This record gives sequence, C-alpha cells and structure tokens, in this order.
Amino acid sequence: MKPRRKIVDTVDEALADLSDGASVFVGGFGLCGNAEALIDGVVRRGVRDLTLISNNAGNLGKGLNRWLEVGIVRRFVGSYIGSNAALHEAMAAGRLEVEIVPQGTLVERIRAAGAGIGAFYTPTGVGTVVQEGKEVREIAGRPHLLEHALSADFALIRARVADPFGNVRFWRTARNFSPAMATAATHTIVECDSLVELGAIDPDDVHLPGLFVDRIVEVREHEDPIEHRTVRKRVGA
Amino acid sequence: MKPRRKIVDTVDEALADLSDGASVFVGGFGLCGNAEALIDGVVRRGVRDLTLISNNAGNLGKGLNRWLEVGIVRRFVGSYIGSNAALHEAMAAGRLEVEIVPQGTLVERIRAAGAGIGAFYTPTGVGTVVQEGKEVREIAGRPHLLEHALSADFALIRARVADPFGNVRFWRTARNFSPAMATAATHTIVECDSLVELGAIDPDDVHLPGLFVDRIVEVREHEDPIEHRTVRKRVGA
Amino acid sequence: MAARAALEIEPGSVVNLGIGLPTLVPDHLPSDADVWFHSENGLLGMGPFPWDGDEDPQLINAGKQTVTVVPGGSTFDSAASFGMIRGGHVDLAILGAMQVGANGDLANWAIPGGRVMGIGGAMDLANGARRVVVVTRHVTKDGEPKLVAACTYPLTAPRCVARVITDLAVLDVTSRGFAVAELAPGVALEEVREQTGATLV
Amino acid sequence: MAARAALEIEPGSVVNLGIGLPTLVPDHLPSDADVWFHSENGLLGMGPFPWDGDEDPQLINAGKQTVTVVPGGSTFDSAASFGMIRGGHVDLAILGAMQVGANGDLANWAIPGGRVMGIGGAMDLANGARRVVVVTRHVTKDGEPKLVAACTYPLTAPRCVARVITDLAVLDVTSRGFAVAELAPGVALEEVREQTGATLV
Repeated sequence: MKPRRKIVDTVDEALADLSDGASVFVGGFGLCGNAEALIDGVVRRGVRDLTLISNNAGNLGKGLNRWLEVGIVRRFVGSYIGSNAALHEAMAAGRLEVEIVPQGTLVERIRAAGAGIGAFYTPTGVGTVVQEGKEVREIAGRPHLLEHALSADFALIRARVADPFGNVRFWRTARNFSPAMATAATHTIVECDSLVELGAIDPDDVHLPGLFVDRIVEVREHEDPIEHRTVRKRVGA
Repeated sequence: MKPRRKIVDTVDEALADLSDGASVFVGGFGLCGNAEALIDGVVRRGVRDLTLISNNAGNLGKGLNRWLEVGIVRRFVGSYIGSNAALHEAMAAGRLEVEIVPQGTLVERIRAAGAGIGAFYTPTGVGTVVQEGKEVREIAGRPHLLEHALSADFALIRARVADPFGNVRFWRTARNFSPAMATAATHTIVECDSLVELGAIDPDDVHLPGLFVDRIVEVREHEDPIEHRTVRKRVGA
Repeated sequence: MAARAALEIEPGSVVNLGIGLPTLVPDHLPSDADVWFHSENGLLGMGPFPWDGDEDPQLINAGKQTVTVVPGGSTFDSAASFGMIRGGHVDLAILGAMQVGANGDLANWAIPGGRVMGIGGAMDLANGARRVVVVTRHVTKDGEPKLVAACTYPLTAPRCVARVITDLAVLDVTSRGFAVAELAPGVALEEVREQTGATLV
Repeated sequence: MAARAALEIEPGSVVNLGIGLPTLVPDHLPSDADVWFHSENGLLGMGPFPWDGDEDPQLINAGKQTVTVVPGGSTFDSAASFGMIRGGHVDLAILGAMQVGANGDLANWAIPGGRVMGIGGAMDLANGARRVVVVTRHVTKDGEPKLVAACTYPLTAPRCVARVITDLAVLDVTSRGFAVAELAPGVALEEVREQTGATLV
C-alpha cells in the first residue's frame, strides 16, 4: 500500500531507504529530463553497488556521469553509450558491467514489468547479437525474440508538475522513459519543478496517474544542461 | 503511407472501402464513447459477414446492437455480454460466433498488434477456461498464458476533438479501447465532435497522435445514450 | 455487509469495486476517507453519483453507471487501466461471488449451463489486485452454500481470495481452509458451520 | 546525398532520420512539404532547430540536439514512441550505415574490435520502419567499400534496406543484389562498380 502522505520536504528524506545493491531506474534521455537533485542525493548518501537502468547514464560529466565517476554503479543496463567518456572509462577500468539493450526493447521490458506482462515477443534484434541465448519463435510468418519484463527497486523521475496524490505532467521530450519506469519500480520518487493542488491537473491531462508514485519532492531550480545546442541564427542579429 | 488529405465530408465517404468480410474494431465501453454516425453508416452500406471486435457490442437496442439486429456480424470478439438482449438473441439463433476474452487481455492483444509485439505472456486466465488450448509458461515463479496480437482491417473511433493531421483528444471515460484500436487497424476512421486547427492541441495534450489516423469526419450531433442513469437527488429539489 | 467491507479499506489505498453489492461500499466511508476508487474502464478517483441533471454520458464506471471524478482523479485508456490491475497497482478488489472455494478459488462469471455472461474485467482483477475480498450472501437464493470445499462453477481465478464477508460472518481463507474471523451480530458459529459447504478450521 | 535523399520522402509521410548525414535531409525539403518527422525519444512533428536564444533543454531529438515542434506535433513517452516504430507506423527511416550487404543487411552500430557504442534505437528502426533508405558515402575514409557482398560488421537488422544513396549513385537492393538506379552527375557506372564490394546486377 502507498503511504498516505507522499510529499517529503527534502531529497534526503525521499531517498532514505535507498541502500547498497539497489536497482534503480533513472528517467531522462541523456541529460534531458533528469531528476538532478535526486541523482545528486544518491551520491551524497554514499550507497554503492547499484544497478543503474537508464537509457544513457549521463554525459559531459553531468547527470548520471557522477555516479560512474564516484564508482557507485556495479552494473549498467541501457541502450546507448556513444561519446559518454565516463561510461567508456568505467568499462575500460573493469569497474562496470554493461548490458546493452535495443532502446525499444528496453522500454517495452520496463513497461511489461509495470503492466504485469511476464514476457513478450518482439522482432527487434532477430539475426543480431541481441538474439544470443534467447528463444526465437516465428509468429505471423516473422521471427521474434522472447524478452522478459524488467523491474527495479527504485525509479527516480523528473516531472514538470505534480499534485499531492502524485499525478504528474511532463514537458515535451522530458517524458521519455519516465512513465514506464514509474510503473515498474517498487518505490517511485518524483522530483517536480512545481507542486500544484489536487484538482489543478484536469483528469484528461494527467500523464502519469498518482497511484504509481510513492514520494514527491519539489525542487524549483534545475541546471537542465543541453548536450548539443543547435540553433538557427537570427537574421540581422 | 497515409493519404495526404484525411478529412472527408461525409460518413459514407469515410467508409467507402469497408467491404463484406472485413474485421472491424469499434471503440467505446457499452454505449459510452461510440462512433454513432460511423456505426449507422456501416448498416447503411449494406456490408455483411463482418468480424466485430468491441468490448460489449452495444446494448438496449442502441449502438452496435443495430449490427446484430440486421445480421451483418458473423463473429463477435469481446469481453462482456451481460444483459445485452440483441447479443443473446443472435447467439441463440446461431447467427453469430462469439469469442469471449478477458477485458485486460483483449485490450493488451490489440495494443500488441499496434506496437509490433507478436505475442505476450499474461497471468490472466490461468487455471480457467481461457487457458484451453494455450501455452502455459512459468515466469518469475508464476504461470502465464501466451496470448497473440489482435489486429483488424478497420477501427471506428469516436473523439471529442481532432485536428487535420488526426491528432485526437477524448473526453473522460470515452477513451477506453479507442487509442489501442486506432494503432492496430489498417484503416482508422475518426468521428469527432469538433474539428480544430493544426496546433490547437498542445503537443503534450494529444491523446492519440495523428500518424495512427487515416480518415476524419466531423459529426456535431450525438445521442450519447446513458445505459444506467444513476444520480443523487438534489436536496430541496 | 457493505459496511463491514468498508472496514477493509486502508487510508491512501486504491480500490476497485465489482458490480452489485460492492458498489454500496463507498456509502459507508467517511467523506475524508482518502480512498482512490479505480474503475477498469479508465478512471481513477471515481466519485459519487452525479447530482440529478449533472450526468455526463462520457463519464461512467465499469457497470455503465453515471459517476463523477474527484479532484486529483485521472482518466486513461483501457490498456493503461488493465496495466494498473495486472501490474499489482490496485491495492484491493472487493468482488461479488457465485462460489468461493476453501483454497481461495473464485467463481463469479458463469453458471454451468446458464446464459453466457462474459468475463469482463473479473479475471484480470481477481489475478492482479494485491488483495481480493469477496462480499456475498452466505448462501444462494435456493439455500445452497456459496462457500464450498471446491468450486464447481467455472473459475475466475484460482487461489485469489483472501477474505469473504457474508451476511453471517467474516471468514479468512487460510492454508487449511475457511477460518471464521468474526460473526455477524446475533449469528452463532454453529449456524455458519451449517450453511458453509466446507469444513471450518 | 541529403538532397537526393529528400526526394525519397512522399507527401504526408512520417519519417525518422538517423544521426549524422540524415539529419541534413530536411534542409532540402520545401517549407510546405507536409512531412512529419518522428524522433524516437518521443516527438512527432519535429521542426527545425530553434532560433538562437529559444532553445528548450527539454525539447530535443534523438541525437540530443535542441529542436522545435511544429503545429500539429505531439509528444509521448518512449514506450509509445517505439510502439509506433515497431508497429510499422513510421513510413520511412533514413539511416546511416557502416556496411550494407547485397541482401539488404544493415550494419550501423558497431565495429568489430572497436569501442562499444550501443544500439540506441537503430535495431527497432531498421526492423520496424516500412521502408529503410540508407545514406552513406560509397566507401570508408580508408577507401574500403561500404556496400559489400556480405556484412562482416555486427548486424543492426537483416534484409531491411530497400535503397542506398551514396555520393556516387543510388542503388536498389533487389533479390539478386545491388542494382544501380541512378548515377551521380559526372560519375561513370564503371567507377561505381570498382568501389562496390559486391557484384552489381
């Protein structure tokens, strides 16, 4: 059962039962839509041996790169590494196990865990290294791989607004993995830019219903770094 | 590829290629959220031997009950019959094959078809008649049934508002099966109460993105019958 | 029975109510009860019936009754709604029953040889809710026990019921069978024993 | 190459662009092109880069570049976004490549023995888009053919590529192998033949 009072005053309180060895979903796509204060709070807690499940594990020394730099992650499950220097370093140093999953399969596995689906068949990854060790089955004339649900102990989620029940709205592409992760974690913790009253979000406009949320902490200031600032020059500027 | 111009002027035009033997999703929960004009339009077209996939197949002689009464449905796939007289009659008369699917499994099978998932394992139905003829597999210590994706040729969907690309918003509990059905049909036809301009719906507030919608017809007047009118009496009224 | 069932609901919890008797449960809750009613057609935060004249045909519960939505409520599609149920996010389902087996088996969707009524969301709820409590009269209209050693009606889900609330008693399903937890006022244990189709432990 | 790739896009279609060369394609479309760009991080109706100063850190594409959203655009979560891709709702994916096999195999995510770069959305796109067109230089920086008889790099997806657009030619993947459909201005068929690691048909 969800605790009656979900709003907590501090990040430390929100993370009070996150311990060594926990598995943790962190929402966001690279540095977009990160729960910045919660990510910092985990470092401050001094926990270790975490399993981190997140698309990218930060970049440019920011966001989840901090976790890799201080060495609190034992295992990373994600879809992309790219130019992530901290991730390449931790892997090269043998400090980190890495499991790479196709992005669509990753989020579908998380969604399955939250929706009580034990496993599913997807065509993604057939005929590639992703297929290794997995059951292949022909469905409707096409080979599919069996992929299993993926849950975690915690989900750390960034929201634009939240109400006291935990109803959440995201902004633009900051939504990404967060709703699915919130459904598939034992403890879902939301860091919101702004708390609003119950009823301030129209029922039709809730992106993540409050029953998935266990704790809420309001954090008004965020860095929100941009990985690749791409712009059009203003004419005459 | 989706046709460039999706808005059509009449229901008949919207249904122009719905032919004998087609499989048809119809959104709505009982009479709530029915595409009333499209449902009537199918009767007017005089097609027959349809496979109807819908939670309830109408009630009280309204909505999809019309299809059963005029005998254009050969097979019904849904989750509930209850007091649906037209459905009981058609079954008793041997005019109709019926496949009953648990409601959550029904919508998940439709969602799977739209999302390119061939099949999935669910605990629902284990140890019941639903299990008959299906693969059972233990996943995470719990038996699951294998259920397959369910697609259709057409989806007839009711929306509150739509824009010219087919972005849609629903109202309250009229959403139900409609978004999943829209993703899993070869041709998705939307009957909306009101057409709005491109950009009138905020990107964060689109319930069903337009890439799933093939044709849109605006129908301003609806009966919207209520199956069970339950109210509190106003004090002093 | 509905009043007793209301005591099963803990503050802050998410509760789904089956059709029939269970729908009377909210009448027995205080107005500040902090309970979130889930309706599987796509509504969380279901409120009381609307005031006469305020009915919205597009705002109904799973029994197709006109309802309201409370502040903090949300609407969503059926795939999300059954994800909540199957995924274990509904804390409590209060369901009706035709039969309950001594091992917790539930039968509440079909009578052998009777009219086919359809499954609806019953199997998903019986399987997926974290706790399933049944509210039912102790015997049928014909006086047949509804609490039985083994269900003879088609099952909704095996071994899912935690507790049964009847007009005679509250019974827990234990590993050894039905155990009486409470007796209704004026009801003797012997009466419950007589009207139950399984041995009490 | 980007200009030629732009000709592949039909009016009204939904198009996903891979990282690198493909991101230049929109510059070669008329402003009223009626094309809906999909970005797998959860955006349909991706517009051009923002005006300097209008960047929104929470509005990016899959390459983490700041972008805009056009009127009629929508945002959604990653599960919905990959449902669109896997479910065949993206009409066209224009992707980069390290190698393309004569049978349509695509390799674009890892070099054997090289740094592990991760798969991202590449396998989902290569499998799920209705049509996959590759845009790539005809040979590597070292002059090695990228169009080969059989891929030696780890595959992204088997038999998924319909057409390859290079600096030398446009080639279709047919049941018998690569077939030259167009030559770039000033390029002779013999040159394409020499720089291709598979027999042309």
